[in-house]
Amino acid sequence: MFQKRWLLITISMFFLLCAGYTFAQPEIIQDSESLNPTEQRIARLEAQLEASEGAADNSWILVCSALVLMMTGPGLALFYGGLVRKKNVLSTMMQSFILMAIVTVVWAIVGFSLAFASGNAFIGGFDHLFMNGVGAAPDPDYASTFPLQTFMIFQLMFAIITPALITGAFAERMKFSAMVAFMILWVLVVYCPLAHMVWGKGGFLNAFTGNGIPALDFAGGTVVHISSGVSALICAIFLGKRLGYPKEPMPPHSVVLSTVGACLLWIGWFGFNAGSALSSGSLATNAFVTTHFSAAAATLGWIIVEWIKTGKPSVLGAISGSVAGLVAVTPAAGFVTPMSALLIGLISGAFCFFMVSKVKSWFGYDDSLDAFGIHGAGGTLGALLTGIFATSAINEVFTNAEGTAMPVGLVDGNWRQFINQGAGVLITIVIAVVGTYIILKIVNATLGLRVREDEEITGLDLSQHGEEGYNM
Amino acid sequence: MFQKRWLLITISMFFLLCAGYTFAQPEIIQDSESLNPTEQRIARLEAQLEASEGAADNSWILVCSALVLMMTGPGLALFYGGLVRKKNVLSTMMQSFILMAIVTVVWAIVGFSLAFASGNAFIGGFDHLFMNGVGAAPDPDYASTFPLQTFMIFQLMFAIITPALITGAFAERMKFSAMVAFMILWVLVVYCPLAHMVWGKGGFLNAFTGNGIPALDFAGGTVVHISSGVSALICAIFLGKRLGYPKEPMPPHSVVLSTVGACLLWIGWFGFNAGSALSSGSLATNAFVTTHFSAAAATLGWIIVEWIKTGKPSVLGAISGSVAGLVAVTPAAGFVTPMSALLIGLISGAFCFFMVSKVKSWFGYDDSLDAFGIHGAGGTLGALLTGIFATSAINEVFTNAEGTAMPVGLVDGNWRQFINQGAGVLITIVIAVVGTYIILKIVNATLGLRVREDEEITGLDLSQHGEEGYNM
Amino acid sequence: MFQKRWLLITISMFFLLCAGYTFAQPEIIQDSESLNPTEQRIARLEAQLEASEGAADNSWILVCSALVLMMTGPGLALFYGGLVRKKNVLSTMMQSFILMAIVTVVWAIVGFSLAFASGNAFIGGFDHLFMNGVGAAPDPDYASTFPLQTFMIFQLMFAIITPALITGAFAERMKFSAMVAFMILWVLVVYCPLAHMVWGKGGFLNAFTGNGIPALDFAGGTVVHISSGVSALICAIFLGKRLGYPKEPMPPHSVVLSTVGACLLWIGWFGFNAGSALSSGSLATNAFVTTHFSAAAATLGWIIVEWIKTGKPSVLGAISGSVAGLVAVTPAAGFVTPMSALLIGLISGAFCFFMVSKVKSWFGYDDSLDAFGIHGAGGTLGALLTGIFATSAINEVFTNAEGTAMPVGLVDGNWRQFINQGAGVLITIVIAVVGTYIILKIVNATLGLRVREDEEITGLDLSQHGEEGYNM
Amino acid sequence: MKMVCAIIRPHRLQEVKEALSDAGIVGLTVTDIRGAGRQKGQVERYRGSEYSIDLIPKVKIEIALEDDSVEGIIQTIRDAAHTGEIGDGKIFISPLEDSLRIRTGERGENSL
Amino acid sequence: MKMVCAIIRPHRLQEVKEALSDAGIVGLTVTDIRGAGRQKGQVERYRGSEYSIDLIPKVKIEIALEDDSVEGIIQTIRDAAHTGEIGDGKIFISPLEDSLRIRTGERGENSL
Amino acid sequence: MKMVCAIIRPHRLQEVKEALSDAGIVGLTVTDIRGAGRQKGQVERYRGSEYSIDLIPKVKIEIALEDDSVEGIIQTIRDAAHTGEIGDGKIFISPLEDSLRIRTGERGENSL
Ligand SMILES: Nc1ncnc2c1ncn2[C@@H]1O[C@H](COP(=O)(O)OP(=O)(O)O)[C@@H](O)[C@H]1O
Ligand SMILES: Nc1ncnc2c1ncn2[C@@H]1O[C@H](COP(=O)(O)OP(=O)(O)O)[C@@H](O)[C@H]1O
Ligand SMILES: Nc1ncnc2c1ncn2[C@@H]1O[C@H](COP(=O)(O)OP(=O)(O)O)[C@@H](O)[C@H]1O
Repeated sequence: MFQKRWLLITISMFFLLCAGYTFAQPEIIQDSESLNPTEQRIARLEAQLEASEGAADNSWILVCSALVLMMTGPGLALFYGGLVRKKNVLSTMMQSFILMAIVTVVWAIVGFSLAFASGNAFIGGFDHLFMNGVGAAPDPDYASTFPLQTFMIFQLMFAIITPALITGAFAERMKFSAMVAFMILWVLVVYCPLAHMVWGKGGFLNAFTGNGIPALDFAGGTVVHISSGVSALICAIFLGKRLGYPKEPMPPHSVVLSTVGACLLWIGWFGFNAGSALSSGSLATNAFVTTHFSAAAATLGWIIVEWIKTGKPSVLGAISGSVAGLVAVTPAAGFVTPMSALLIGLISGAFCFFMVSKVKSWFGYDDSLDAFGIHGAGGTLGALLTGIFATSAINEVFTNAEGTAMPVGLVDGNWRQFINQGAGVLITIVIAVVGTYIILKIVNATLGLRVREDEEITGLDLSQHGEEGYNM
Repeated sequence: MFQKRWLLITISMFFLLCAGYTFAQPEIIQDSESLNPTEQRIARLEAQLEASEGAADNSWILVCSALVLMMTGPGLALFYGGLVRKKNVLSTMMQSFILMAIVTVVWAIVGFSLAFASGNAFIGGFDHLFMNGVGAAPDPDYASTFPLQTFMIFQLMFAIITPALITGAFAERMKFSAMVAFMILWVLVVYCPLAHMVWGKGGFLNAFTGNGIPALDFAGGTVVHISSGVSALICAIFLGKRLGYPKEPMPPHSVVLSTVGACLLWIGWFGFNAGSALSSGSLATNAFVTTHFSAAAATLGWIIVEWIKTGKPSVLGAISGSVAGLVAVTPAAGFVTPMSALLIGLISGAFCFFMVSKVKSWFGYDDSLDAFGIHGAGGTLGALLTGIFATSAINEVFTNAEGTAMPVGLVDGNWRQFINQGAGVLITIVIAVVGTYIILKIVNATLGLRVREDEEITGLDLSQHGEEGYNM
Repeated sequence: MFQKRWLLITISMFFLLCAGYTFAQPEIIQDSESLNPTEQRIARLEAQLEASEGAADNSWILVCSALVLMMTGPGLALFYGGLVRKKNVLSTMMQSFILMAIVTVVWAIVGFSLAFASGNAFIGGFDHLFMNGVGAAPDPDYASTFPLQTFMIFQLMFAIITPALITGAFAERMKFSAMVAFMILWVLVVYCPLAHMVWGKGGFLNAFTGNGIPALDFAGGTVVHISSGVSALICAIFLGKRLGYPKEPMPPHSVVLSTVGACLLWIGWFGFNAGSALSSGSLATNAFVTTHFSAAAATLGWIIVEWIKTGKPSVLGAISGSVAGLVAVTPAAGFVTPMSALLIGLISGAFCFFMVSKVKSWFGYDDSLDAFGIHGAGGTLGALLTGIFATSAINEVFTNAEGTAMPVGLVDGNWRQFINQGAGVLITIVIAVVGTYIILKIVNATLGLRVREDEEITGLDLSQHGEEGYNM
Repeated sequence: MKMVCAIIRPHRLQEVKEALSDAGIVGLTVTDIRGAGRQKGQVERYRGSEYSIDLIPKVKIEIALEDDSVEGIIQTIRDAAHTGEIGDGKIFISPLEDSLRIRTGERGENSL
Repeated sequence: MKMVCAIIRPHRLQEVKEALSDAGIVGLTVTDIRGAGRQKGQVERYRGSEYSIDLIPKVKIEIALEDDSVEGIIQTIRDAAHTGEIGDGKIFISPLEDSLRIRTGERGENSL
Repeated sequence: MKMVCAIIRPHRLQEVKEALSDAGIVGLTVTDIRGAGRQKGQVERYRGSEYSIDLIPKVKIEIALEDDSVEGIIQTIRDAAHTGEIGDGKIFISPLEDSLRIRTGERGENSL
């Protein structure tokens, strides 16, 4: 059985883990207190102050980490779980849940190092393998007020939700074992390099410390949403349609669950975007507010178009719209004003409605839960709009030699940034398409991607996990 | 169609929004760092310290904002959604969800300005239209340690949940389009003036900066609960009973969902009440503890009376009791001791049981989900009990010329406060009743408030939104 | 009726409460500001800095308190509620919910005092009866940077979830009235003494301020998990099997609900473990990270063994594994490295699978929802592994006269700690077994523990609460 | 004996039950079913794509009766279930050979 | 052939199924229904207001049988479903003209 | 008139419905049921303990017909529901004495 083979792989990975265990050097947390003389109280004050600032920032980022994890479980698990048919609800929720476990282990062993250790412009190095050197000391390249360990766990939550978003595309038909294998490879081959390029020291697209193309991506529009959305599309096409699609109706088995999921995504997104300020000051507030405004406007954007087109505003439309707005504002949150965020939201809501209700049926691919239509399309739109609306009034991204703020986006008069954003999007798409395609090929050749026809008819809950969602 | 007309209104509102966009001046966030000389390290320290204090408070209020939003979605959406019949679950959840979107846009354009910009004793002004002047700088009239923008978003979450509470009264029978129109008007005509009077600079009932009647309302007993509860009653009476009520049984379709909702309301209420301390110090702790204690005691209060009266303590009773206790402690949270909160809770639990199980059937109105019986009645009770239990030992609200604390509530020996609280309650009730009645008249004359009989029988999910909650 | 009798008891408890109300002296919160001279700005700075540090820590612990409450409701309510049959879903959720209310009142009146007021090595005193002396001032024995009131509410949330965990053992067959009585006694007789011994000033097992056996328990492995798990086992045996068990299949009525519950437990556990650092610095980060890593690895641990043994990895297995990992890392979180946490998780996941799927059926007791198999077994494993993996590199628990760090766990070379951990476990087990047995005897003799046979067949929802979970 | 089986609109169930109860019928059985017929189904929409449900929720009431009561009961059901709109439903009458009350073991008409 | 249709208490289903299986019955069909009869419904309470459910959950078992087996099976069901309390349910026997196994196309008694 | 009652696999419902519709059948009734028969049930596992579900979800279709159409419709259902695997289900034919359309009061074959 192929499953056995995969089990062997996993097990050996754990032996590797144990091996790495000995290798990893725990960081020593020190609280040295030794300076005393009367006037030098100041020095101590300064040190303490730094610690105190650190305390506020540290707790803020930890809270945000919890919020971002909540986006995957239960947020996305509910959002996606409600959208599938009853017979597949558990398997769909499981795909989110198991990623919370798998990506964590991969990240601890090698993923974080590949993404954030020093390396070249395209990928990190091996300095942080097995959490080596990831302790209480801050890494000023990322954040100087709190432990690198805090940064690591915050970033891990992003690495969890990104592949989880993809699962919407192949819901209701992919083998569990194949999904596991695909996701481990995808995180290593697509996500880690992309995260390094956009956020890592010296990354090719990093606008702050890189020296390639300075694309702006505040909280992961490219890394998280475009990459997952585009990969989702490739998966949907590669796996083919669900049996019966599009002839047979496949309505969500519980829009109630999906609505709860959407609310939790909205709440969790505050951690995602406002946490990406990496401090708890006014930039965090701006990101928080833009996030909320965009979600709200996008909800209305979708609903209004739908109401005009179909005569009825649907609940599924409202919640889909809110997610579209959250996606679109992600790259922009810390660069644009709240009023710009309202426009970004409004546009993205209407645009994603169009992608999901028209474009999908034109092309005829079966992106079961619209991972591409919302995350891929919304993310791309958002990345481009960031190039338009980003302003130095909110974030002085670019400064000249004298330290004066330079224009950022098109509204500031910098039309170049729009081009840069486009370049960032393109590079992301290319990496995601190529990476995903290769991985799919490999997994298909070894484990096989798709369940048998009878298994699909029975539902993945019973065929993959031997359980049912409801015994009522 | 009336719907079309409304769509037009919405769309024109968005053009307005775009117009306002040009008008709005984004605040510039500045981090000027220029002082250096040896001894003047102190000056820098002082500045940094302020920032650091601000960081802790800012992150705390952001977290609380997220918690308060969580009260509406998924909290209230689940609480109310579980209480209706299966055929109306989505429409009920949608009423909460869409308010997250609509109120946000209204607030950004004009609502916040009407409530919190400088104005007269009864309503704010237009200084903050389109988020103008709402940026990283604090407004010391509201909070000096964090951005006005943070205050704005925190207050927005209150403006969202308040109308959402009303939806419980007209659940299962109101047109979606009418609800949207009603709510926009209600926020502008009832909520914003009330918020200004109680919390705004120079507001008529503001005990801190106003010079009318100093009513105490820590976190919104009058503004949020009495106003929504009383308006709910007017709606219930105006719309009339649901078809079949009270002959036909209309049991909650899922007390499971409602229980989850009640738990999330409880958790979110920590943000609501403790966040209203507007700092993360010991006053926040006191509000957190009183909130929890009151919820707990009210749960028992309701259950015990129910157990004695009916022989069985119900789960719906327990969760309704907890909400009653949370409502009642809202105006009191930062003014009373934890032990007083236990009493407030106990009393409110028993009292609301009585309101919901006896008074409602005496009068025969159909307040579908008891928005009045719990929020109106519990809020009024809480406002009055605040006048009794508020103490300077917890919050030195009133000080004399020398800065010594003066007695606050009846337990401190200030019987006047009880009268002031009563006056605050009365004014709130009058505004809510009159405002709501006029709005209902207008909306009924234009869009019509109630769905057709056959639509009501089919359920609002299908008739208003073309969807069903469950496809199992 | 016995129920009446119990009602009387409750009511008299509330009169007691009112009596205590007069007795309790509210703490006065003071903000004295009087020092001014030029150079003495430093003194003020120092004071403010302390306050500022306090603000960050205070808000962090409040957030963690909310997270820990969320573990019980809706977390555990959903996790357990989904695992029972449909006819018992409400009664099971109610057992968690009502404990949020009951334990709070007990804690306010006497519980906190018994656990944390000064007393002897085995139990606290009566100094904090009725919240006396629990105000804005910190108690440096517990935490010097935030109010004792904050510490009290954080600890209360632990006192709520611990008995709630037990309910999994007697689900689907215990009388509601008996459960209430049992739990009040259990908190007073088992929980408070244990909490005092492990965390209270001078407690027998307190490694920091005690002078008995220095057992390490970072966030409650013994106090919370072993005590509840072992008590659960005694309950399961004492009450006997459910009708039909094990012949009749009793599958979870909704693994969907349980999965949501497990996710919320995972999120909430960050508050549980990272909050137990009692500050928002790097130790909190370490506890946060170890918690997450262990949950992830345990999920995989359980799943992999299950996959090999049964051919299918189940969703229920995955979520059970995650909880097992969270339990096991609880005593260890602030003492071990993240890589050690991965190992702890991996081992505990596999171990608890074995306990639940094999050991339970060998012995044949009916621990309905595996409270013992996961919390008792996982907690014991975790306490022992803490003795192995605890290291001074993470937490300098033991220092010699010169203040140099001494070895902590076996990996540091201190094999003694392993013995101490074992002793701590044993003492906890003895107290839990004896206390629980006596309480069960008493409650059985007075109220009767178990519902009538026909009530059990009908389901507890209807027979105990007169309601049904779903009316679809 | 006969088995009378009526397919009706769900929201008429309460009325039909009351009418039957007034007509002296104590025992009956209710099943939730879905029916296809002339009545057109609801249109549902999910994310902009539309589909129609061709099976409409109905309720089936089954009543075992002595032969004589059949015509009267049919009329009772008809009156209570009738709205005049397409989709009101059907009543089917089929033969019943025997019947038994599990509690007492009575057979035939006595057992109804 | 006959169609035997038993309305029983839901919690007796397991026992009835086992008894039938012992009696050699392999095929049957189970439907969740609600029944009205002499048995009084549960009282439910929501926020203090009370109402009674007059339709009680029951389970319907349908078994197609050769004529000869009918009496035996009726007895088997009765024994397994009997509690002696009101609400035990009924067994109805009606004629069955023909039967067909979809898989093989067999007709009549062979197809059962 | 006859009542044709088919027990089929749930996932064949769509096809059977379409086939019937092509064959000119407008009215029918669908019930979700569970069946026992030769087909072995799924094995489910919860936390290591295993049990098999002996009742398998099926769908029951009931169609009232004039006598002449019966054979044709049976064939139509068979073709659409057939997979050849154990568990395909059964078709039962029983007599129907009369029928009534609630909306119009029509009786007999006109009412179908
Ligand atoms: N031939 C039939 N056999 C079984 N059930 C039928 C038949 N025709 C109609 N029904 C049932 O009766 C219901 C109502 O029939 P329909 O044709 O929609 O309305 P009308 O009562 O006006 O004829 C259908 O939904 C279906 O459940
Ligand atoms: N005349 C009838 N026709 C159809 N079903 C019936 C009839 N009478 C009773 N039933 C069914 O049998 C069940 C049990 O009947 P009930 O009168 O409550 O108890 P008993 O079997 O002891 O007489 C009812 O709930 C109903 O489902
Ligand atoms: N004697 C019977 N009476 C009523 N229903 C039956 C009978 N035998 C079988 N069934 C129904 O037919 C379904 C299929 O029967 P089964 O024996 O599993 O397969 P097959 O049709 O291939 O023989 C069963 O699940 C059950 O619902």
